[in-house]
Amino acid sequence: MNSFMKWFHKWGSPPWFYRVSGKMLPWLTGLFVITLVYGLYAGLVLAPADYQQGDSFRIIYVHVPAAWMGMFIYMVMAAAAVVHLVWRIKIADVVLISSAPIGAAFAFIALVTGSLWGKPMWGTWWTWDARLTSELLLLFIYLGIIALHSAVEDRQSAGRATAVLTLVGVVNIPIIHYSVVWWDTLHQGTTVMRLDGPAIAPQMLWPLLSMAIAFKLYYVIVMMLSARGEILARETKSRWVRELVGGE
Amino acid sequence: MSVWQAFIELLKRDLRLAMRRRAEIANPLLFFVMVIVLFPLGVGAEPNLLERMSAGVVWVAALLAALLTLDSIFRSDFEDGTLEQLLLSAQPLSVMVLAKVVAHWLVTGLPLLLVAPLLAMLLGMKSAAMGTLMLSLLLGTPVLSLIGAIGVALTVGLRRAGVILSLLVLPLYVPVLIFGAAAVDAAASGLPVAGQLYILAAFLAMALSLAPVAAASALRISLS
Amino acid sequence: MSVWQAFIELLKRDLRLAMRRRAEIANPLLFFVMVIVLFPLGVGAEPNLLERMSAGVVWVAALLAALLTLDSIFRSDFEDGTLEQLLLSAQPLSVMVLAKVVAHWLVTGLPLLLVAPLLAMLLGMKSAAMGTLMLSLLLGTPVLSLIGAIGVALTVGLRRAGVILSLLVLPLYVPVLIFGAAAVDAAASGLPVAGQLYILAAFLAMALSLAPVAAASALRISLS
Amino acid sequence: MTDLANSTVHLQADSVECSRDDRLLFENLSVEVSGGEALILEGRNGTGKTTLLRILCGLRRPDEGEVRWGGVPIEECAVDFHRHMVYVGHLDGIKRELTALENLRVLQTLSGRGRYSVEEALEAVKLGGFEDIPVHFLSAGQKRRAALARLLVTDARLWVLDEPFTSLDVHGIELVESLMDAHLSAAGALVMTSHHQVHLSAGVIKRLNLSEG
Amino acid sequence: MTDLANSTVHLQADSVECSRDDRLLFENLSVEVSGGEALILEGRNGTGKTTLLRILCGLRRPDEGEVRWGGVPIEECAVDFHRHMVYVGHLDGIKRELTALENLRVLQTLSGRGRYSVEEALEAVKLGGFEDIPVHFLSAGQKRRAALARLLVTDARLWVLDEPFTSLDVHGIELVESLMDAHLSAAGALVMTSHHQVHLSAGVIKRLNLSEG
Ligand code: HEM
Ligand SMILES: Nc1ncnc2c1ncn2[C@@H]1O[C@H](COP(=O)(O)OP(=O)(O)OP(=O)(O)O)[C@@H](O)[C@H]1O
Ligand SMILES: Nc1ncnc2c1ncn2[C@@H]1O[C@H](COP(=O)(O)OP(=O)(O)OP(=O)(O)O)[C@@H](O)[C@H]1O
Ligand SMILES: [Mg+2]
Ligand SMILES: [Mg+2]
Repeated sequence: MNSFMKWFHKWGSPPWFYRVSGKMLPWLTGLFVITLVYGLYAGLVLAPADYQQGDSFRIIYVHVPAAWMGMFIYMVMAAAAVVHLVWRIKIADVVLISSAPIGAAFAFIALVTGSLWGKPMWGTWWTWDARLTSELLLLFIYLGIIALHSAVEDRQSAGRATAVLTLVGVVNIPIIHYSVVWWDTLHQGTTVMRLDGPAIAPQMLWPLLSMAIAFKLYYVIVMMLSARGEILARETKSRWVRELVGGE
Repeated sequence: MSVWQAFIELLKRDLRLAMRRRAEIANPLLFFVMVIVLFPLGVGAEPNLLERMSAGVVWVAALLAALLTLDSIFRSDFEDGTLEQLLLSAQPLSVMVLAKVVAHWLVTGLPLLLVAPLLAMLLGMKSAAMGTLMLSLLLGTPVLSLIGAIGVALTVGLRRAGVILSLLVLPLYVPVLIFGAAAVDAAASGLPVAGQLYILAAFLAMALSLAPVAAASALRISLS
Repeated sequence: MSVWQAFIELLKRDLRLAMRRRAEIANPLLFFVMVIVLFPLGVGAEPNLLERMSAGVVWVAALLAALLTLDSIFRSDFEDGTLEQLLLSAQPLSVMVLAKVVAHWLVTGLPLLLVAPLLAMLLGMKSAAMGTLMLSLLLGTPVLSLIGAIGVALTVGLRRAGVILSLLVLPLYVPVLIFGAAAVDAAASGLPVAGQLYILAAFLAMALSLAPVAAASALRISLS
Repeated sequence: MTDLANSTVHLQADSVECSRDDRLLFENLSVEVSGGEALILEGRNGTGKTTLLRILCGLRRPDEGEVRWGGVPIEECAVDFHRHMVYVGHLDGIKRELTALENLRVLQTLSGRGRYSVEEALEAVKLGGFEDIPVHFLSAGQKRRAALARLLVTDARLWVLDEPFTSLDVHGIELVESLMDAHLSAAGALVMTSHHQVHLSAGVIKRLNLSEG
Repeated sequence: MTDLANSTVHLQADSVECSRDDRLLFENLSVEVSGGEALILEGRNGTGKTTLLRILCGLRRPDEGEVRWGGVPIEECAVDFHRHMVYVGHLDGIKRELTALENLRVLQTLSGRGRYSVEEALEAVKLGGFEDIPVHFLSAGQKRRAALARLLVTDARLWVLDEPFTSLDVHGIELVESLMDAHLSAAGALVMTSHHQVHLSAGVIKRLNLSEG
C-alpha cells in the first residue's frame, strides 16, 4: 500500500510526469502507427464482405472502437476525478480536462458513423432509442464538462467542480452499455465483449481489436501532448519549468 | 438541535419565502398554464391535432417550468450570504440541500401535478391516459428538481454562467421527458406503460440517493 | 451632454451588461431553441404533425422568450440603485426608457429573428412561409418588448408582484401572437398576408409612440 | 474647474412630514442648505435619516410640506435640479458586472460632464490599477470608492450622501473629507448622514439630530 | 448560560498564503486566538482582511498552509468547528422577505440553541417592536442589528465578524462592544475586522495589520 501511494505521488508530480511522458511518446507513436495500419489493412482489404450487409459493415472498424473509446475515456476521467477530489493530486485534474475534448470527439464519431450505418440498416438516421439517446447524452456531458471548466475563473475551483460533474455523469456509462439488454432496442446487442467469448468471426475480430488498440494509443498520445502543454502553462513560475526553458 | 428539526425548519423557511417572494416572473404554475393555453391560440384549435400533441405539450411545459425556476434553489441564498451560513452550519449540508430541493419541488412540481389533468383535458387528452400522466409527473418532476440542484450548485458562483446551467441540466432532463411523454402516449393508445414508469422510478431512486450529496460538494466548491 | 449621446451610452451599457450577466437562465435565444428542439422530443417526430404546428410553436416560443426576460429591463437596475440614478438624471426619462427597451429587443428579439428560419425549417415549415415568418417577427417582437416595459415599470417596486406582471402583459400579447401566427399560416397555405402584417405594423407604431412615456411615468410612481 | 457661482445653490425643505407604516418619523421639519454649507443629519438607527435624504432629492414625496430648489418646488424644476444634484445612497447604483471605468462613464453621461475625467476620478479615489476589474471583484471599501468617484465626474453643486464613509479605511475617510472640503470651498452644498465624526475644515457646518424632537 | 470551558477554544492559522488573480495578498501568515482573546485585523481597503476571515472560518481554502481548530485541521473537524463558530460577514445572510424573528429562528436551528431565546436576542439588540416587520422595511442599522442578533442565539465560542459596526449608531456600537466584552469574559474568542477604534474592556486584544509586511 505504501509503495502504491509512493508510485501514485510520483506520477502526481508534474516534473516527473513531464519527463516520463516525454520519453514514452515516441514509443507510443510507433505502436500506434503499426496497429492502425494493420487494423485498416486487415479490416478494409483482408476481411471478407458480410453475407448480409455487403461492404457497408466495414464501418464497424471505426464505429465500434470509437464508441468504446467514448466510454473508456469517460471512465479514465472519472478515475482522475476521484483521485483529484480525494488525494488532491494536481496531475489528475490536468488528465481530466485534457481528456475531455478527445472523449467528446470519439463520442461524436460514434454518433456520426452510427447514423451513417443506421440509414442502410434501419432505414433511418436517427431514432430515440435508448442506446442512441444515452450516447448523445454522453456527448453533451462531455461538452458540459468542457464548458464548466472554461467558465469557472478560479483554477482550483474549476478543477474540483468539473471533477464533481464528471462523477455525476458516470451513471450514464452503464446505461449506455446495458441499454441493449435492459430495453428492447433497435441497436444490436453485445457481440464482442461477452463473458462467453465473442460472437463474431475471427477474421473480423482481429482487425477490430487492432483498431481498438490503435484508438487507445491515439488517445494516450494526444492526451499526454495536451497535458504537457497544460502543465507548462500552470507551472510557469516554478523552478523546474524555468530551468527547462532556460536549458533549451 | 436534531438534523430532522433543521430539515423541517429550512423547508418551512423556503416555503414561506416562496409565498412572500416578489415578482416571481417565472412562477412555475402560471408558466405551465400559460404555455398550455397559448398553444392552441398559436397552433389553431383543431381537436385532433391538439389531442395528439397533448402528452408532449404537458411534459415539455413541466420541464421548462422546472428549468426556469431552478435558479431559485440556491441563487438568492448565494447572493445574500445565507448559503455561507448553511455551509458553516453544524448540520450536514446534504440534508440541508435535500430540504431545499423538496421545497423547490413542493413549489414547482406539486402544483403542476394538480392542474395537469385539467389542462390535459383542455387539450383533449383521452381520459384513459390521465392516470398515467399524473403518475409519470409524480415520478418525473422530483427528478427534475434533484438533477437541477446539482447544476445550480455547480454554477451558482460563476460570474458568466451564461447558458451553462441549461447545457449541464438539459441533457439529463431529456430522458425524463422522453420516457414521461412516451408513457402517456402509450396509455392513450391502450398499450402497457409499466416499462416506462419503472424507468422513471429508477431515475427517481438514483437521483434521490446521489443528487443531494453531489450538490452539497458542488456547493462547497462554488463558494470557495 | 446631449440626449442622443445619453441614449447611445445607456444602450451600450445595457448591451455590455447583457454580455457579462451571469447565469442568464432565461437566456432568450437558448430558451427559444430549447422549446423548439424539445417539442419534437415530447410530441414525437411525425413530419406532418410538426409542419402544421410550426408557425404556432415558433410564435409561442418567441412570446415566452420575451415574457421571461422582461424583468431584466428594470429589475436589476432597481435592485442596485441604478434606477434611482436614472430618475435623478438630467436627461428625459422616457428617452432613457426607450434606450433600455431597444437594448432588450436587441438582446431578446433580434437573435430570435436570425435563428427562426433555421428552427422553422427543422420543424418542416414550408419555405414559402419563411419570408412572412421573418417579417411578422420583425414587426411583432419589438411590440412585445415595448408593452412589456410598461408592465415591468408598473410592478418593479412591488414586493409581491407574483403573477401580476404576466397578468398585466399577457392579454396585450395575445393579439400579437394571433396575428403573427395567422400571417405565417396564411403564407404557408398560399393566402395573402398583407392584412395581418398591416395590423402588426399598426401595433408597432402605437406601442412605439406610447409605451416609453407610459413606462417612464410608471417608473416614477413605482420608485416613490 | 467650472464656475459654480453663476446660479444660486439653495435647497430648502419647508415643514415636511413623513410617516412609514403609521409610525411618524418626523413632522413640521424645516431645513435649508446653500452654497458653502454642509448639513449633517444625525440620529439613532431607524429615525428616518435615509428617508429624509430621499425626500430631499425628490425620490420620495413628503406626506406634507414641500422641498424647493432655488425657491421652486423640485417637481417643477426636476431637470434643472437633477442636473445640479448628485446622490449616493446605501445602494450605490454600481453594476457589479461592469468595471469601475464603465460604470463611471455611464453615470457621467447621465449627469453631465464635470471637473475630472473618468480616469482622473478613479485615480483620485485611489482605484488606479483597478479600473479594468469588474466591480464584483473589488473589496467592500474599493466598491464604495468606485461609487464615490461619481462625485468627481459631475459638476453637481449639491451632494447628497447617505453614510459615505461606510467600509472606507482611515485614508479613505480623510480622502473623502478633503473632497468635501474642496466642494464646499467652491461654493457647493452638501447634505449627508453619518454615524461617525465628520472633520470638515471648510464651509459652514449645520447639524440636525432627528432623534431629538 | 452554558459552560464554555469544557472544551478548548483555539483557532490557529499556520503560515497561510493567498493570492487572488495572481496578486499575492499575504503569505506565510500565522495567527492564533484562544478563549478570552480578541484578534483585530486592520489594514487598508483591499488588503485581504475579508479574504483572511473567510479562510479562517473555512469558506475558502488557503493556497498554502493550514487552519486548525483545537489542533485539528478544520476540514477534518468541520462539524465540531462549525458548531462552535459563528460568522457574520459583509453579506449578512438575512432574508429580506422574512421578519427578523423568522430569520433568527432559522439561523438558530442551523447552529444550535444558545444563551438567549430568539425573542430575548431581538430585545437585546433593541429591535423589540420590529420583530414582525419584514427585514426589507428596516433601516440600514436595524438590518445590521438583526444580523448581529444571531451572535446571541447560539453558544458559539468563536465569533468571526467582518466590520460588525457598519451602519450602527453610537449606541449600537457600544451595545455590540459590551456584547463582545461579555463574550470574552466568558472565555469566548473573537476575530474581527474594523476600520474604527474598537473599545474592549475585557479579554486580551491582539492586533494584526495586513497593510504592513
Ligand atoms: C447513431 C447511431 C448509433 C449509436 C449512437 C451507436 C452507439 C454505440 C455504442 C455506444 C456502442 C458501444 C457499446 C458498448 O460497448 O457497450 C456501440 C457498439 C456497437 N454498435 Fe452501434 N451505435 C449506432 C448505430 C449502430 C448501427 C446502425 C449498427 C449496425 C447495425 C451498430 C453496430 C454496433 C456494433 C456491432 C457494436 C459492438 C457491440 C459490442 O460488441 O459491444 N451501431 N454502438
Ligand atoms: N422601504 C420602506 N418601507 C417601509 N418602511 C421603511 C422602509 N425603509 C425604512 N422604513 C422604516 O422607516 C424608518 C426610518 O428608516 P430610515 O432608513 O430612514 O432610517 P435611518 O435613520 O436611515 O436609519 P439608519 O441609521 O439605520 O440608516 C425605519 O424605522 C424603518 O422601519
Ligand atoms: N470574489 C473575488 N474574486 C477575485 N478577487 C477578489 C474577490 N473579492 C476580493 N478580491 C480581491 O482581493 C483583494 C482583497 O479583498 P478583500 O475583500 O479581502 O479586502 P478587504 O481587506 O476586506 O478590504 P475592505 O477593507 O475594502 O473590505 C481585493 O484587492 C480584491 O480586488
Ligand atoms: Mg439609513
Ligand atoms: Mg472587507
